[in-house]
Parts: sequence; C-alpha cells; structure tokens
Amino acid sequence: MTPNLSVDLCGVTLKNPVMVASGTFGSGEEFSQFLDLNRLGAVVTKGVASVPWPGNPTPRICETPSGMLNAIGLQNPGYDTFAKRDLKFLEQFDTKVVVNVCGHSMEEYIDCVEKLSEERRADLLEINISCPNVKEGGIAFGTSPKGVEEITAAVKKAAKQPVIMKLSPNVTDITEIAKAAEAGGADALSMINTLTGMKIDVRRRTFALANRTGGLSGPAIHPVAVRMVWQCAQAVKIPIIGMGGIRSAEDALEMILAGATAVSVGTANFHDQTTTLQVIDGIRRYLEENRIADVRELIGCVR
Amino acid sequence: MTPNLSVDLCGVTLKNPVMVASGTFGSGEEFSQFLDLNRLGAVVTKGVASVPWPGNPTPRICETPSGMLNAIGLQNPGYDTFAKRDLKFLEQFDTKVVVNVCGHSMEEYIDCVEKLSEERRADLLEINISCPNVKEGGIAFGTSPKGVEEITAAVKKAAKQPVIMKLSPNVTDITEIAKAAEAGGADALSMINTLTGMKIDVRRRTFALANRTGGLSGPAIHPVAVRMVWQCAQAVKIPIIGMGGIRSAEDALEMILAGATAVSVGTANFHDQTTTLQVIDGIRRYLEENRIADVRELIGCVR
Amino acid sequence: MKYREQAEVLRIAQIGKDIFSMYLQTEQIAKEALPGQFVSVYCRDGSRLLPRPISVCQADEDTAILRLVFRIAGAGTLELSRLVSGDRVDLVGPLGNGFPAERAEDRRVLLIGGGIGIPPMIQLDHMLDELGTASGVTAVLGYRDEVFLQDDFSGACAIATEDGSAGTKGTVLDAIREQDLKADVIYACGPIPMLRALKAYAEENGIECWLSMEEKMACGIGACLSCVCRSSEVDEHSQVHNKRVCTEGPVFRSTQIEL
Amino acid sequence: MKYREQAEVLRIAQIGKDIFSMYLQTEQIAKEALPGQFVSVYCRDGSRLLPRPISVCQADEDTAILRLVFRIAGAGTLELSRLVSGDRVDLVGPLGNGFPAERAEDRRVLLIGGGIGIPPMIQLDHMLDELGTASGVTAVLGYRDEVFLQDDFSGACAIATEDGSAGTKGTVLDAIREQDLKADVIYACGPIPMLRALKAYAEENGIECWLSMEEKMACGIGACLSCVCRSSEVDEHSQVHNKRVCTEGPVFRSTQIEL
Ligand SMILES: Cc1cc2nc3c(=O)[nH]c(=O)nc-3n(C[C@H](O)[C@H](O)[C@H](O)COP(=O)(O)OP(=O)(O)OC[C@H]3O[C@@H](n4cnc5c(N)ncnc54)[C@H](O)[C@@H]3O)c2cc1C
Ligand SMILES: Cc1cc2nc3c(=O)[nH]c(=O)nc-3n(C[C@H](O)[C@H](O)[C@H](O)COP(=O)(O)OP(=O)(O)OC[C@H]3O[C@@H](n4cnc5c(N)ncnc54)[C@H](O)[C@@H]3O)c2cc1C
Ligand SMILES: Cc1cc2nc3c(=O)[nH]c(=O)nc-3n(C[C@H](O)[C@H](O)[C@H](O)COP(=O)(O)O)c2cc1C
Ligand SMILES: Cc1cc2nc3c(=O)[nH]c(=O)nc-3n(C[C@H](O)[C@H](O)[C@H](O)COP(=O)(O)O)c2cc1C
Ligand code: FES
Ligand code: FES
Repeated sequence: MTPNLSVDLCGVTLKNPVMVASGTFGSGEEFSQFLDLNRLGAVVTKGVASVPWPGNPTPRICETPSGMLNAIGLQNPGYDTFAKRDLKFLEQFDTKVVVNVCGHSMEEYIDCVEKLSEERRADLLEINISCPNVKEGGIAFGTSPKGVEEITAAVKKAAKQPVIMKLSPNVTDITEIAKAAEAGGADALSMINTLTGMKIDVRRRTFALANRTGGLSGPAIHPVAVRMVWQCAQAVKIPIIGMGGIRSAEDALEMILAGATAVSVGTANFHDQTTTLQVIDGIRRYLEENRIADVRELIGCVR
Repeated sequence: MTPNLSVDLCGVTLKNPVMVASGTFGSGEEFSQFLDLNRLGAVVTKGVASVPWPGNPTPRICETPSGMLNAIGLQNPGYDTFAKRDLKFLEQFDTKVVVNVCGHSMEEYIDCVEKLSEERRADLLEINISCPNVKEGGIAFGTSPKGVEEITAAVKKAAKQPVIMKLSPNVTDITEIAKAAEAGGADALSMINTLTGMKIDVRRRTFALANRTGGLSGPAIHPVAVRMVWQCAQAVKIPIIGMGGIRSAEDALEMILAGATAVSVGTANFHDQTTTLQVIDGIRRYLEENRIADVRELIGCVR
Repeated sequence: MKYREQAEVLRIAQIGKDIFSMYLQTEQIAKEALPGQFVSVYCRDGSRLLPRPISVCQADEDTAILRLVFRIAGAGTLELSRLVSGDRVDLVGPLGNGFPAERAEDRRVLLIGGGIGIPPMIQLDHMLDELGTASGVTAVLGYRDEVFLQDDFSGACAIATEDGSAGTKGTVLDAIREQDLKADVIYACGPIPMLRALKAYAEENGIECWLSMEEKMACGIGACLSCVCRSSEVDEHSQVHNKRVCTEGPVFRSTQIEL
Repeated sequence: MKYREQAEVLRIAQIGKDIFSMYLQTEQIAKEALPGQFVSVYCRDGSRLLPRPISVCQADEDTAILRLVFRIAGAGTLELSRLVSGDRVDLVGPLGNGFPAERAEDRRVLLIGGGIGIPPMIQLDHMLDELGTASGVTAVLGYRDEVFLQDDFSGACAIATEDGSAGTKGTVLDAIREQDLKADVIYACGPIPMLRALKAYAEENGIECWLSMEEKMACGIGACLSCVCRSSEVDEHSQVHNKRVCTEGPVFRSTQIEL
C-alpha cells in the first residue's frame, strides 16, 4: 500500500504537502540543477511587486545560532520580467505555482494582483503582508487585525486565484490576525514569516546588517512557528501552510500534526538544496511505518 | 591598566554587569559547587511567590535547535522557606541579590513584595509579569501597556527596593510595554523572558510538554532579544538588563552595545555551569584588547 | 563532590542493536561514583545544549575509568555513538543519590533491570558481590528481544524477553514468578511500566523496593526544577509534592513516590 | 554544472598563522573548477547552517583533487581547521564565473592577491603558465606581515608587507610603483580597500581590471539575493543596479561595479 500524500489547498490539488518558502528558492531555476521540481507540491516564488525593487544595501544577511537574519528588502525584477522569465520557466514543470506578492502600499498590492489575475500559470497567490517596508506610519499591515482584514478583502476583490495571506509572527496574539484574514475572505494562511531580530558586530561595533534589523528564520524559530500554527488551527477554519525552521520530515510532521495542510521549507534549502525531497520521502516513510493510508489523517490530529 | 567593569543599576553597584537569569540558577547553592558566586555581578533568584506553588506536570522541558522550551510553571517553595533558606544562604557572598517575584494576581504580587520590603538581603526586586499563568482573562499582565503600568505602579508603592520589571517578548511592540513600565515608575527593565513555543512529539503524536506550550530560551532567541533591548534603549531612559541566549562574552557585549547596562545568563548555565565566569573574563579581555577603560563607555554605543 | 571534566574516550564498542559501551578516562568522577548515580554528558554539536543523563555502569576507583552503556535514542546519543578513542567529552558528575547498598545487609536481594535500565545494576551487583553481606543476590533482566550485558553480572541472571527468544517469555515479573524468586529488598531500573508493576508487586508483598527514575533534565544539579516526580509527602526542599529526580533521586523508595 | 558532494579530506596542514591548506578528493567539482570560482563548504555543527564560500586554490582535472586555503575568521573556519584526513565535508561547486583567462592573450598581466585573497590567484597563475599566451605574468602579493603561498606561484612574485618585514613596505600598489610593473590587464582578489584602490588605479591608467568580490551568502547559487553588489548599469537578471556576487560574479570587470 502506497500512502496518499496529496492534499487539497483551496481547491488546488498538490501532489504532496511540501512546498518551498518564498524568497529562499528564487523561482526554482537555480535549484532545478539540484533537484527535480516536478517532485514538489508547489513552488512558491520570491516576492514580486508591480515594478522592480532594488532592495536593501548589503550586508543583507548574517548567520545566527541555528538560524539566520535577512534583510533582503524584497529586491525583485518587477512583474513584467517575472512573468516573461520566471513564470515561463516554471511552465515546463508538473507542479503548482504560488506567486508571492509584495507592495509598499495597498495600491501596489492590488496593481500586482490584478496583473496576476490574467495569469493562468499562477495557481495561487500568497500575499506577503508581513514585510517591514510598507507605508501606514511604519506599522506593517500585518500587525493590526483591522489592517489585515482590509487588505485581505481588497486583494480578494482583485484576485482570480485563491488568496493565501502570509502572516507576521511579531504580534501579541496571532489568532486575532488569523481571524481577521479569515473575515476578510482569505482562502488560506501562510505562517510564519520571520521574527524581527538584530545582530551586532562586536568587533566593528556596528550592526551586522546594513538595515540594522532583519528577519530571523531557520530551525531556531521552529518552536514558535509550531505554536502559532497550532493556535490558529484552533481559531480558524481555512487551511494553513506551516513554515518556519523546517529541515526534516519530523519538523514538517510537527506542523501537520499541529494543523497545517501543507508546509514550506525555507532556510533549510540553503543548507541542503535537496531538503524538500528528504522531507517528502520522510513523510512517506512515516506514513508507511505507522500504517497510515493518507497524510490528511494527520492534519491537526494533535489537539 | 585594568578596565573598570562595575556598573550602577538603580543606585546599586554591581562589581561587573554579569548576572544570572531567574529560574536557571536556583538560588545559587547548586551552582556554588562549580563557581565562586562572589565573582558574579548579582545572583537573580528563581521566581518566588508568597506561598508554595507546585508548578506544572512533567515533562516540563524539551530541547530545541540551539534552545529549549520550558514550562516549569513557577514551582517555588513559597516566601517563608525562600527567606529562611535561600536568602540566608546568599548572605555569605559578596554579590548583589535580585529577588524575582511571581504571582497569580495583583494581590499575590503585592503580598510577596511587601514581605520582601523588610528583607535587607534583597538588593533589588525583579517582577516577572511575563509568566503565562495569571488571571485577567488569560492575558498575562505583561502584554498590555495598561496592565503593565498598573502593576508597576502598585508594586512600586509596596516596594522598598528598586523595582525591575521583567518584560515578555510575545508582543507586537515591545517599546509600548517598556514605556508603560517606565510610566508606572519602574527603576529598570529586564528583557526578555521566553518566547512562547511548542514542540510536538511526532512519534507519540502528542505534545512534548505536558503544558503543551512552553517558553523558548537559549541562543536561538538571542537575535530577538538584542533587537528588543536595542529598541527599548532608544525608547526609555531607565536602565535595561539584557538577556536571552547569552552564552559568550560576545553575546553579552552585543547586549551592552545595544543598550543594556547589565546582562543575565540563563539557559547557557545548563550547558556549562561556568558560563558566567567566561563571560566576565571575556568582557574584561575585550576591554583590554580594545583599550577601553570602562565598560560603561560601551553601553548603548551602537545606535 | 560534583566535577566538570573533559574525559577521554578510551574505547567504544557496539554491544547490541543501537547499544554502545564506552570507557572514559576521568579524573575524579569515576573515583567517587556510586551505583545508581549518573553523569551529564554534553554534546559537541552547538545546536544541542542540554545534558544527556547516563547512568554509571561501572566506575573504577583506582584507575578512574568510567563505563557508560547507552542506547541510540535520538540525535544526542547518535552523536555519542560516533565518538572514537582519543575524543574528549564533557561530563558532569557523579550526580544523584544512588542505590542504598547498605539496605542489602543480611537480606535476599533482587537486582532488576529492564532494557537500557540494566547498565546501572552492574555496578551495584559488583558492589554487593564485594561487600558479600547480602544473603543472596539475583539479577533479573528484562529485554524486548536481544539479550545484552548479562555476562557482566557476577552470577547467573534470570532473563525475560518479550518475544520469548530467551529465558521467560514476558516481563521481569513473569520471570520472578516463574522462577519463584524471593526477595527482602528490590533494586530496579527500567521503563516506567516496569517500575509501576514492581512498585505494586513490592508493596503488596511487603518488600522494600528502590526504583531509579528518569525525567528530562536541563541542569542535572538541582537548580532548574525540570526533572521532578510526584512525591507522596510534601518534600522538604520543594515544600510541595515534588522531588527532583537529579538530586533527591534518581533512586527513590517505592513508597516515597507516585507513579 | 554544479555538484553537491561529500568530499574526503586527503590532508590538511597549517601554513601560516591561522592559515590552513586542505586537499580534498572530489568527484566532479575539481574536474570542472576554473580559476576564480569558489565552493560552498558546509559546517557539520548543526547550529551553523550557511555555507562558507571558499575560493578554488588549485583543482586537478585528472585526479579531481581540490585544494582550498583558508584563514580562521570565525567559528565555521575554526571548525574546518580541525578536520583531519579521512573526514568528509559537504561541498557545493564549482560556483560563480571565474577569471576570464582568455583576456590575458598577448598582454602583460598582473595577478594581484591581498592576504587571504591570494589563494585563487594560484590556479589562475598555473593556468596562464600552461597556456603560455600572455606576454609576461607577474604576481603581486600583499600581506600584513607574515608571507605565505608565494612559493606556489610559477615564477617570482613581487611582495608587499604592511610592516615592511618582507618586500616593499606598504600595499600592492606601492610594490607595483616601486618595481614599476606595467600591465595591460589586472586580475585581483583581496580586501575591499585594495580592490577599490586597484579599480581607481586601473581606470586612471586605462588598464583592463578584473576584481573578485566578497559578500555574505546564504544560497551561493543565485536564488536568495543576499550577495549583491552595486552595478554601474541595470543588471539583466535583477532589473536593478544589483549583481549577484555568487552568480554574475565573484569576478567583475572593475567598470561594471561600484565600490
Ligand atoms: C538518571 C538517568 C539515567 C539514564 N541512564 C541511561 C543509560 O545508562 N543509558 C541510556 O542509554 N540512557 C539512559 N538514560 C536515558 C538517556 O538520558 C536518554 O536516552 C538520552 O538523553 C537521549 O538523548 P538523545 O539526544 O539521543 O535523544 P533525544 O530524544 O533527541 O533527546 C532530546 C532531549 O530529551 C532528553 N531525553 C530524551 N530521552 C530521555 C530520557 N529517557 N530521560 C531523560 N532525558 C531524555 C535528552 O537528554 C535531550 O535533552 C538515562 C536517563 C536518566 C534521567
Ligand atoms: C567568493 C568568496 C571566496 C572566498 N574565498 C576564501 C578563501 O579562499 N579563503 C578564505 O579563508 N576565505 C575566503 N572567503 C571568506 C570566507 O568565506 C569567510 O572567511 C568565511 O565564510 C568565514 O566563516 P566563519 O564561520 O569562520 O566566520 P563567521 O564570521 O563566524 O561567519 C559567520 C557568517 O558570515 C559569513 N562570512 C564571514 N566572513 C565572510 C566573508 N569575508 N565573505 C563571505 N561570507 C563571510 C560566513 O560564511 C558565515 O555565514 C571567501 C569569500 C567569498 C565570498
Ligand atoms: C533570504 C530570505 C528571503 C525571504 N523572502 C521572502 C519574500 O520575498 N516573501 C515572503 O513572503 N517571505 C520571505 N521570506 C520568509 C520565508 O518565506 C519564510 O516565511 C521564513 O523564512 C520562515 O521559514 P524558514 O525558517 O523555513 O526559512 C524570506 C526568508 C529568507 C530567509
Ligand atoms: C528553566 C527556566 C526557568 C525559568 N524560570 C523563570 C522564573 O522563575 N522567573 C522569570 O522571570 N524568568 C524565568 N525564566 C526565564 C529566564 O530568566 C530568561 O528570561 C530566559 O530564559 C531568556 O534567557 P536565556 O535565553 O539566557 O535562558 C526561566 C527560564 C528557564 C529556561
Ligand atoms: S534537572 Fe534541573 S533540577 Fe533536576
Ligand atoms: S548567495 Fe544567494 S543569491 Fe548569491
């Protein structure tokens, strides 16, 4: 008996629940030299905006214990190049494509989502409302329930594809934010984006990142991510894509047991380009060893 | 030239800025077999309440990448035993004593602080308002600015010693909380307590901790702690005690450069009982190598 | 006294499926380690901070050589299994109270070990053998399937295996009943279900019974309150119904604790 | 092609203060590695996730033996320095573009290395030596104090040391001026201040100049946009004034980038 690994994400069937985390995998081309993209549940692309963004000055990253900080600043080539080059490249693969969208303002998000609505190569949209560089008086959209509900509703109106809202973990109560996204009409949630952190270069007595603060990712944050996925799985009815520090099948299964319908592998791709495949194989092995016929039986079964 | 390591914390002189983090060092007795407590800037005791608390069921801890989760649940022998045994034990040492206070309700905090106000062996009080088991509808005092200001003001009224408020990192904007504590009259801030996390035991398909969630500590959280110390150092005028993942002099110096007047070593004590001494020696070496006469020159010098 | 030492691996060998036996050159730890005490073993990998508590299996007072026997249970013990002669490993110990060997005087003794709970019974067996004060010592060893370490005991052992591949098919209690083994005092280490059954058996039959407990540990020295078990009476140190396995234990009189 | 391999350490030796030379048996990487390319070296310690980019110092096409020379700069390179023969290490490579050796044809070449930027110049030197098409190749090596690797170059090298303990006292540019070295093309690797000075020198004197850049890397393969440097023109891939050091670089024409 081969166990079923496929899951349904807002009406889109993934061949398995393992995707990649936006920004850690480009649009897949670079990684396609190391693994067969056809094997992935979905490719999630680096955040794209309607026009090219230069991103932040360097250094943009630094290593931290079992993790890293990044402040790429959402550098991206803009929608047109992205569509012509990246989406075109992905066409050849039998996998789903989730396009991650960023913006400085409500209008920019909507602009990009509208452009994408004509794009049949984008199966799902993931809206990054957890990036630190947006207007509204310095507070990211993603940290106030009202802001989240508004932008979700606006994006939903403009979008043809199912909409995944990507949440920030830098909040007092993640379930409030999740409920606001659900109320705004989100079809699914992605969580978590990075925790805001800082490293100081003691030798040079300055910030390790040019941007001063950056986003903490990697295994270090896994326990926080699992907690938030679990909390939100109890609070909302829409599916959750769990991410944050996944580097093994066991880490992915923790997310699924906590309530995630699918998972994304991010920082671990940097350590081993084939992590996603190991996660997929490990989940299959777990199901076989435990005689579980369908991965969907595991979703949220730890309460 | 021997550099000066001593710092002033709310009028109390510490011989060096290195203390221990509450709950990771008992009241020092167990660790005194491995190191000379006289060398520490201060000993911070495990949280004490007016009466004994049984704490949570086991398992109370688990390991995570470069960190750990704990849900001890503030087990403590109650004020009387603590004073007779633990404070008595600490009397023999030439170091400062910070007593960490916990409570289920405002009244319990005040009760304990009042008992301590007669206690000359307690040099400073650290009020843990970031523990998850308090009343007020499940929201810890520590996560709303109003709650923080109120409890700070109440504690200040009852306390004879300087009052350090210990803040939770599980908030959207730590500077709001810090400002509320300052407004309530806090003499200093301790940050950060643990980040709420969860681990799932995939083999047994249940929570790794009996309490389900626990507090994440250790090097994994260091970047988040440094960020929060830095943010608050720009936002308030009272001194800050920095903690979260410190395991080397370099980690401690990051905190000091970010704006901490003193630092606490927590989880790292479990890995190496003598971490505090290595941190002290390393800070001294750094000052010597960089020809800095006084550690106080470093406080907050990275802006 | 407790010591923190960098011990050198003298030799390490696999002695069963996932089970390793390691000899370490210590300075003081092995000189002072008593049966039933344990050491905290620290990983080298920087992502694993907490100690791995491992029981003293043998400790030579003269040479200060310590023997540990462990099963690969996860990443930390996997790391330990890959150590080679000449490597150094951070240890803290000896920790905990150990078995009260003096309670064996003039009494019939059962030493009961289940699975990876067997190693600590070896040092106790050797000590009782040397003392010679007990009126008969029998080791009863329980396994899932594969038998290991039985030759390290000073006399013949009663064996139980779950799959019946050796000795009595069943548990250590089945072996005790089958061989009609009598005891005035029991010392035991093994999985919780075994300890629970022994506690009931001993208390029903009025046998003095000492159990070695396990719990997750962070400090290993009594400071953090991670490792408590429930005690029948209010504990003096904690002032509540909790005893620290690393300090008041790991060995408890069966009547002292709830299981 | 890029490969992920577990390479075996053949030998490792300290060749200067904190500087190590390591030979690795690869499968494909050393067969295809060009001068100026680099490999991502991964740590074993689970707390260090990101690759350490290290330049190819020598690569033997026939034996697939790769030589890396590195300086202990932090915990990761410290870990690498403790590897011993027989250990295995995860590598990804060869990465980046490498130096355009063909630009040396019929031209006077200066190979300029500063400190730990010297290793990649060795493979380029050997290649130019083999090709034999350049009209003269001189290596100019700059050090703080202690001189290393100069014997690995095929000919005599001009040396500069900051403390004057060997060769010209001062920088590589001081050595170039002192020895009045002429070039039509410069290849260089070293610290940013050196590269900045060379860029200015080359552009003032109309010399074609190729610089190998460094930046912190997360993926090493062009996917994460960590490692960009500022480009003079809009880059085709990024559509902004950024080029990826790991992909469009690490070697850039001096006029392509801002420093
Ligand atoms: C007093 C005492 C004596 C022990 N003696 C032995 C012995 O002689 N031989 C032996 O093989 N094992 C012994 N154990 C169990 C041993 O400590 C664990 O198997 C080991 O810690 C597992 O570590 P890991 O990294 O391989 O597993 P992981 O599951 O990856 O460990 C994760 C964390 O959980 C802790 N942990 C996991 N299992 C246990 C456990 N059963 N008890 C306590 N902590 C645990 C680890 O120390 C670590 O902090 C003893 C435990 C105790 C408490
Ligand atoms: C293309 C390229 C080629 C290089 N070739 C060599 C070489 O041949 N020999 C050599 O000794 N060094 C070389 N370096 C520098 C080398 O990568 C760093 O010294 C090394 O990564 C430091 O790691 P660490 O863990 O010891 O230091 P840490 O400072 O502890 O490293 C922390 C993090 O920062 C990164 N980092 C630190 N310094 C640098 C740096 N200068 N460049 C890029 N990342 C850095 C590390 O990779 C790691 O992710 C090269 C760098 C690049 C970009
Ligand atoms: C280098 C880097 C770039 C990222 N870029 C994006 C991005 O463009 N859009 C986005 O929504 N998240 C971005 N993220 C966040 C990840 O998608 C993911 O949410 C986070 O890293 C946690 O997962 P991980 O711990 O597995 O990396 C980025 C993360 C990293 C490390
Ligand atoms: C086992 C354990 C017990 C703790 N108990 C307390 C406590 O009683 N009171 C308190 O204010 N903080 C307590 N803390 C939090 C620490 O004091 C500290 O704020 C936190 O662990 C971050 O520092 P670290 O990463 O260095 O451990 C505890 C932490 C741990 C790991
Ligand atoms: S492990 Fe800390 S008290 Fe026992
Ligand atoms: S390191 Fe990722 S793009 Fe260069």
